[in-house]
Amino acid sequence: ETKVRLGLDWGYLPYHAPIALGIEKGYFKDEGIDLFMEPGRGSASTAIMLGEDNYDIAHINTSNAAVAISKGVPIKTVAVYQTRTAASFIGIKGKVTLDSVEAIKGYRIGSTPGGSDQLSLRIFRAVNDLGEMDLDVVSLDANAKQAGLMSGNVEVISGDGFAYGAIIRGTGQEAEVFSLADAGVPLMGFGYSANTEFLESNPEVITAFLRAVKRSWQDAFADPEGTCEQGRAKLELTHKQAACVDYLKGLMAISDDPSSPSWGARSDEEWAALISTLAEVGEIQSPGAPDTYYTNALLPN
Amino acid sequence: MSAASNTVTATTSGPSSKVIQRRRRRILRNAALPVLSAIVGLIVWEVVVRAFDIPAYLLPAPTEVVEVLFNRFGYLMTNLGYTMFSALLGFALAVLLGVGLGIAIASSPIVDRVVYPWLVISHAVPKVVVAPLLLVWIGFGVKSGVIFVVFFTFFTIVVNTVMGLKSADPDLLHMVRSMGASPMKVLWKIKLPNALPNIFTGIKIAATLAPVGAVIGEFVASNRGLGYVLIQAVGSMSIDLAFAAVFLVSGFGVIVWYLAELIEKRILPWHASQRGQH
Amino acid sequence: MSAASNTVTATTSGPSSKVIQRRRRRILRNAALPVLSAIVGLIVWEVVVRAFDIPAYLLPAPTEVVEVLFNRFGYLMTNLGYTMFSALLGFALAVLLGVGLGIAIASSPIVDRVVYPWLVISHAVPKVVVAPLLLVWIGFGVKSGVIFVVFFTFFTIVVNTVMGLKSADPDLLHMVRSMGASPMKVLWKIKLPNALPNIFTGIKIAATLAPVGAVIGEFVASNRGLGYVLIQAVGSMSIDLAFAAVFLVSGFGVIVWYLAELIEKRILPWHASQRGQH
Amino acid sequence: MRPDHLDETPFVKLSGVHKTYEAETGNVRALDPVSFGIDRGHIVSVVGPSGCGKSTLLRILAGIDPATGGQVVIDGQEISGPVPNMGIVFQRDLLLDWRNVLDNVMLPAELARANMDETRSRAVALLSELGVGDFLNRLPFELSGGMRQRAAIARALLMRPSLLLLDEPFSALDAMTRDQMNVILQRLQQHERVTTLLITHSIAEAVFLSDRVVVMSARPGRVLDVIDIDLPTPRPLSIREEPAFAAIARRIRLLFEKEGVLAA
Amino acid sequence: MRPDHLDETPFVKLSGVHKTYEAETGNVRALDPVSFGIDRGHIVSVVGPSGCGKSTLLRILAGIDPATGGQVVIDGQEISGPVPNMGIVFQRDLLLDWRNVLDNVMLPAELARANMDETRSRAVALLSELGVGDFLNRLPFELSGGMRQRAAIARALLMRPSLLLLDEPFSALDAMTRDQMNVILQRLQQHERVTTLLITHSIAEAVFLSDRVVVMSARPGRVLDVIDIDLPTPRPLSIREEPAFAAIARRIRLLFEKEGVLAA
Ligand SMILES: Nc1ncnc2c1ncn2[C@@H]1O[C@H](COP(=O)(O)OP(=O)(O)OP(=O)(O)O)[C@@H](O)[C@H]1O
Ligand SMILES: Nc1ncnc2c1ncn2[C@@H]1O[C@H](COP(=O)(O)OP(=O)(O)OP(=O)(O)O)[C@@H](O)[C@H]1O
Ligand SMILES: Cc1ncc(C[n+]2csc(CCO)c2C)c(N)n1
Ligand SMILES: [Mg+2]
Ligand SMILES: [Mg+2]
Repeated sequence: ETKVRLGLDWGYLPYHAPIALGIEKGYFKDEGIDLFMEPGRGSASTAIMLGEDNYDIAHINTSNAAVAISKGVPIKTVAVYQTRTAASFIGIKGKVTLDSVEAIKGYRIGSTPGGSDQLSLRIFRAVNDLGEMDLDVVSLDANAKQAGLMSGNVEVISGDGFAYGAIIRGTGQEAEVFSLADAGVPLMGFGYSANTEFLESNPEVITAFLRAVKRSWQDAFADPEGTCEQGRAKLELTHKQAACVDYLKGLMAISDDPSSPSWGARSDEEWAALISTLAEVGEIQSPGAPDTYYTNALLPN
Repeated sequence: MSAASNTVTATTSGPSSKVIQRRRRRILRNAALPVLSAIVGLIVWEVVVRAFDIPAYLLPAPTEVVEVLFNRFGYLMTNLGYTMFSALLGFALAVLLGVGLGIAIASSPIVDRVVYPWLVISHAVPKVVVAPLLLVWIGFGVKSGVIFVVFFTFFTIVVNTVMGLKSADPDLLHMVRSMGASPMKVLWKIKLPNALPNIFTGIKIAATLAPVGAVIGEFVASNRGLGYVLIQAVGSMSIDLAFAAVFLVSGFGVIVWYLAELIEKRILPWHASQRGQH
Repeated sequence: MSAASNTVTATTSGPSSKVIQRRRRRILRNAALPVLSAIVGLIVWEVVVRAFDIPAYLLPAPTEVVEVLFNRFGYLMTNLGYTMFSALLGFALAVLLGVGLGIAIASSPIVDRVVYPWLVISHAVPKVVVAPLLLVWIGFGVKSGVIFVVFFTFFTIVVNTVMGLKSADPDLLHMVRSMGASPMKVLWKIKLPNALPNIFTGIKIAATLAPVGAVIGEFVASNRGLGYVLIQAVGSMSIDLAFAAVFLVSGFGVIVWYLAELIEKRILPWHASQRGQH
Repeated sequence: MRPDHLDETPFVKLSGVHKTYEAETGNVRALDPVSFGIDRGHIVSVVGPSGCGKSTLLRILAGIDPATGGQVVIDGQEISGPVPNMGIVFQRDLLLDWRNVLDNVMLPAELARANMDETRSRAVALLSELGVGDFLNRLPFELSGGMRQRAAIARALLMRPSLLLLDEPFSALDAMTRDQMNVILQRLQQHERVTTLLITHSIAEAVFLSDRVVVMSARPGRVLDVIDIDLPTPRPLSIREEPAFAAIARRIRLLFEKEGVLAA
Repeated sequence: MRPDHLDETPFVKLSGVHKTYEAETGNVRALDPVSFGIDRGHIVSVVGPSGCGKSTLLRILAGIDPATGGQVVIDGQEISGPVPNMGIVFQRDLLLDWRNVLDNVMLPAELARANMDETRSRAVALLSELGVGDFLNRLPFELSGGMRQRAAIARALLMRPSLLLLDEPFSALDAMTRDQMNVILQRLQQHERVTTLLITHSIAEAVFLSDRVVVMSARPGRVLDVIDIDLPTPRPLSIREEPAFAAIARRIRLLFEKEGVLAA
């Protein structure tokens, strides 16, 4: 049995529940993997820690992974399970209407400088030919965004639509969500990256790991309620059951079908678009070869 | 010998019951007022929340917080345990380090000028902000909590210790030196006791900051403890849980403060600050 | 009158040039050693980074940091300006508030017991962590930065002030009271001057914390200032820029510290800590 | 002898004043009931062995420490706290470390909002008379013990108090300077008629300066005798060699010897 | 007169010792060149007007303040810093606020790693002899001024120092207690033969206790005369009334009068 250290992007959230479920059901054991999970504080620092051999594999935002790779962090993305980015503008229904780029210009937006939020916003501006001054952005710490929105200090926040939508609905209000993917932002969502050294010496372990992940997600798709119940207990999630289910279902709607053979694969074109866009907005200085960023070769099928 | 002892007659005796009674009443009054003040504050808070119908996700009422405190008692206590552990361990290290460095700085002008700037820098760096870097350097877990507590609290102790050690009466130092006291003895018998009131000031501030440091440490780099609970709770807008955690942390801090005050009173009965009516 | 003045002959005179020269040499030595210590530290850092080939995203070399400092000088200076503004304004308010509350607490046992617990609580709350919640109430912008600085720094000043005020020699207080001094005068003429060494200890710690508080305030919610630069730089892994910002913040803190020390030396020549060989 | 002897009631009156210090390590009976009076404009000295409660008595009179029992009436008013318009020299000089000598002496003026310019020249004059005129702008730590004490005396005299309490004010002075101080104090008393309580350990000084001497026993202090000194005033220093003076001094010394304080 | 007069070189020798305090507000010439010696086992007293540099002299002898010039040799060694095995009573009592009386007196023993039990009984005996035996476990703030001073004296005597420096050690004591202290000090000196420098402002005390009296002028201090006291030892207190004693005292007083210190 191989010990695998999995680094997470953040403290336990509902989207980590399927992994917990898989561990519970022995899917990783079946693959000969003894999985050890550790929460993190943002994809960027988890990426560096992965490169520094604190972990073998990490669950992180693919955009953050790409930026890290371009800076020379020795990691590579091995699977991306979201079909498109969940990055969105989110507001409270009744207070705001988010139906067009024009509409968004009129609101005060809370966004976290640095990290995936900043990436999304920059690319959104670039894609829609907006200048620095066209959006009224207030910078807020990741932990302050929800509070800012709820208290009305900002009208809109940027972030993952499924996550913040679930929170708003959890307070008994309706959410207004504008997806950046719909506005032509070619970012990707969450996936798995691996330490290069680990990847080179243990490619089969990565495949086995992804196979177990895939199986776990199949169960999650079949029974989000059960996954949440089990995850809330095991991971001590602070989400209410309903909010957790809402969250998971929102994520599933923009994720690959875990029973599909092409689960986790993004095309070369999608990657090329991501890398060139990141380079355009200055997040990546010297892009280098695409195959330094990702490989689809280790995906199970 | 017989001559002078005549001037001393047996006119001293043990403490009278009046003294003891007065002391007991004073303790009661000292404890009652702060508690009363806290209770009044909580009632005002409850009333305001109810009167203005403030939603729980903005500001939960104290009763709601207490409810969560009960409902998730085990969870909160476990995490409080982690936080207390980091706080106490870190605080102990900070006292050792702080007093040690304070002594070194006060004893040697060279150490003062070479080391002090670095301490000031370490104090002047916004630690929370560079946390992602610290996370990458130190890694995740208990040790980061402890390190955070140490960094958070030791400087106050250093500065107060240095001040206290340097405040010793020069004549007193001269006197004991001419009694043949080694620098170590001068430190131990004169400078340190003389610095105790200042050191205690530093320790009291540090003691109250220790749980804060632990929580912030957990907030930036741990998957357990009240800091982790807080980041999770705030992230899912479970504000009542967040308040329960804050309540526990600050309650812990307040208890530590009053404990330190109590110890201070015991150890420094000779100092002006503990005597006299001001 | 003629009698006694005979015992006093004209044997006092102005400071000799030797004194002045010695003083100048001391200042030079006092300044040279810390600077030297800092330079040596930077060289060691540079050498370590180069020798172990540490990647820039983990730890940039000082030269790289200096490069960024030059390249983005205008940007960094503008943001330093914002941070300095919040820090200085917040610090000034904290000194007023801290000394004021310290006076109130030391003067009245009632205030002591009713208000002190709340101050301890305000100190024992992990501010960075509850900042998001605080923001809901105070909103953001310049004022949130200033408020942050105040909350971050005032408690140290309060505690040190209280300690200093309570340390006044009881007999001295009795004496001036029997000179007919009002409580205000006692405070102003005796207690406060007597507390100055302690107050300065608090102020020195607070002064160094003020830029840290400002940065953290900006970190939580602001579109400008070094805190904003930092969060952006750390988030996009521009660690060299982050270090440049940290360098400026802590440099600012260190300068404020030494400034406070200088003022202390000027104001407290009579205190043991500023005289004597220790 | 003096016109104000016509005043029926004394300016200061102590009746059955006693004091016990209470502490956790035990109580100390410092003063057994003590009664005596000081007439307006007179100097009364208190002599007694070390630790007999002289300073305690002074602190009670100044309204600093409460008596455990008894009554203190000053100018017809029973006291219950610090009494203003007093000049006090404590046993410790209690100069403020952070003020120079002149500013230390000016402290009472600042506290009482006096005319500052006028008072300042009195302060300078007093300090010069007491021999510290060269050190006006020095900090206390630069003074000798005796100079500190003289600065404290100047401070007590500054505001021409209606009651002067002196606790061994000349203890740090050499015999010569002390004699000068005695002469100065006597002259001042002739001019300004300040009611004064003087604690001293010199029997000669007590007899030389006082209208009345209170002799106390060893701890707990008790009044052994109150002796009126009927020598004519002003008195020259040389009066100390006269037989009448020596007789009074001997009488006091005998009191102590009888009490067993002196036995060597 | 005493056998150790055979020692050719004195135990303590000051040659041309002078001192100027330098400060930003100006320099103070505290001591003009002073030279004298103290023979082993002798008591030498220094008398002089307040502020003349007596304490300064003592601090130089103790190696606390450096002299501006001149040489101090103790037991054949030129000093250049604090000299151990000295007992010092400073003008201020300098008790440690945080230690009770007994522990304050025991301080030198702790610093010198002496046999603690034995020393403790000596400490208790000394304190009882000096009349503070009832206050062993009290903190200094609970003592009277004279009691504090006596505790400081006990501390200086504890370790049977080879050199004793006393800066006005009896200034806070009444005449009676002071006489007792003089007797105690003389007896001690007879038994333990401690070389002693005593600063005092009582001419009588100086003559009574000393083998030699150094008379100093007003600031800046200068030696006016060094007077050997050839009265037989041990001396009873009553010797002070004898003509030979009075003659010496008068000689000293005349020296001061000639210098213009006394004029009233
Ligand atoms: N630390 C100091 N700085 C400056 N001047 C000083 C200092 N200490 C003493 N002096 C000055 O030196 C002179 C002599 O002081 P010293 O204390 O030796 O006098 P003294 O003879 O002991 O007087 P006294 O009998 O009053 O104690 C005084 O004029 C005093 O002002
Ligand atoms: N704060 C206190 N607490 C307890 N006991 C005290 C306190 N102050 C004084 N005493 C005790 O009261 C007694 C009288 O003290 P006081 O200072 O009045 O004596 P004194 O006559 O002034 O003596 P001296 O001549 O030595 O100054 C002493 O035994 C002393 O120990
Ligand atoms: C920079 C950064 N911040 C937060 C998250 C984690 N995250 C993703 S969605 C969401 C909202 C709550 O579920 C949170 C906190 C991240 N991955 N990277
Ligand atoms: Mg007294
Ligand atoms: Mg002196």
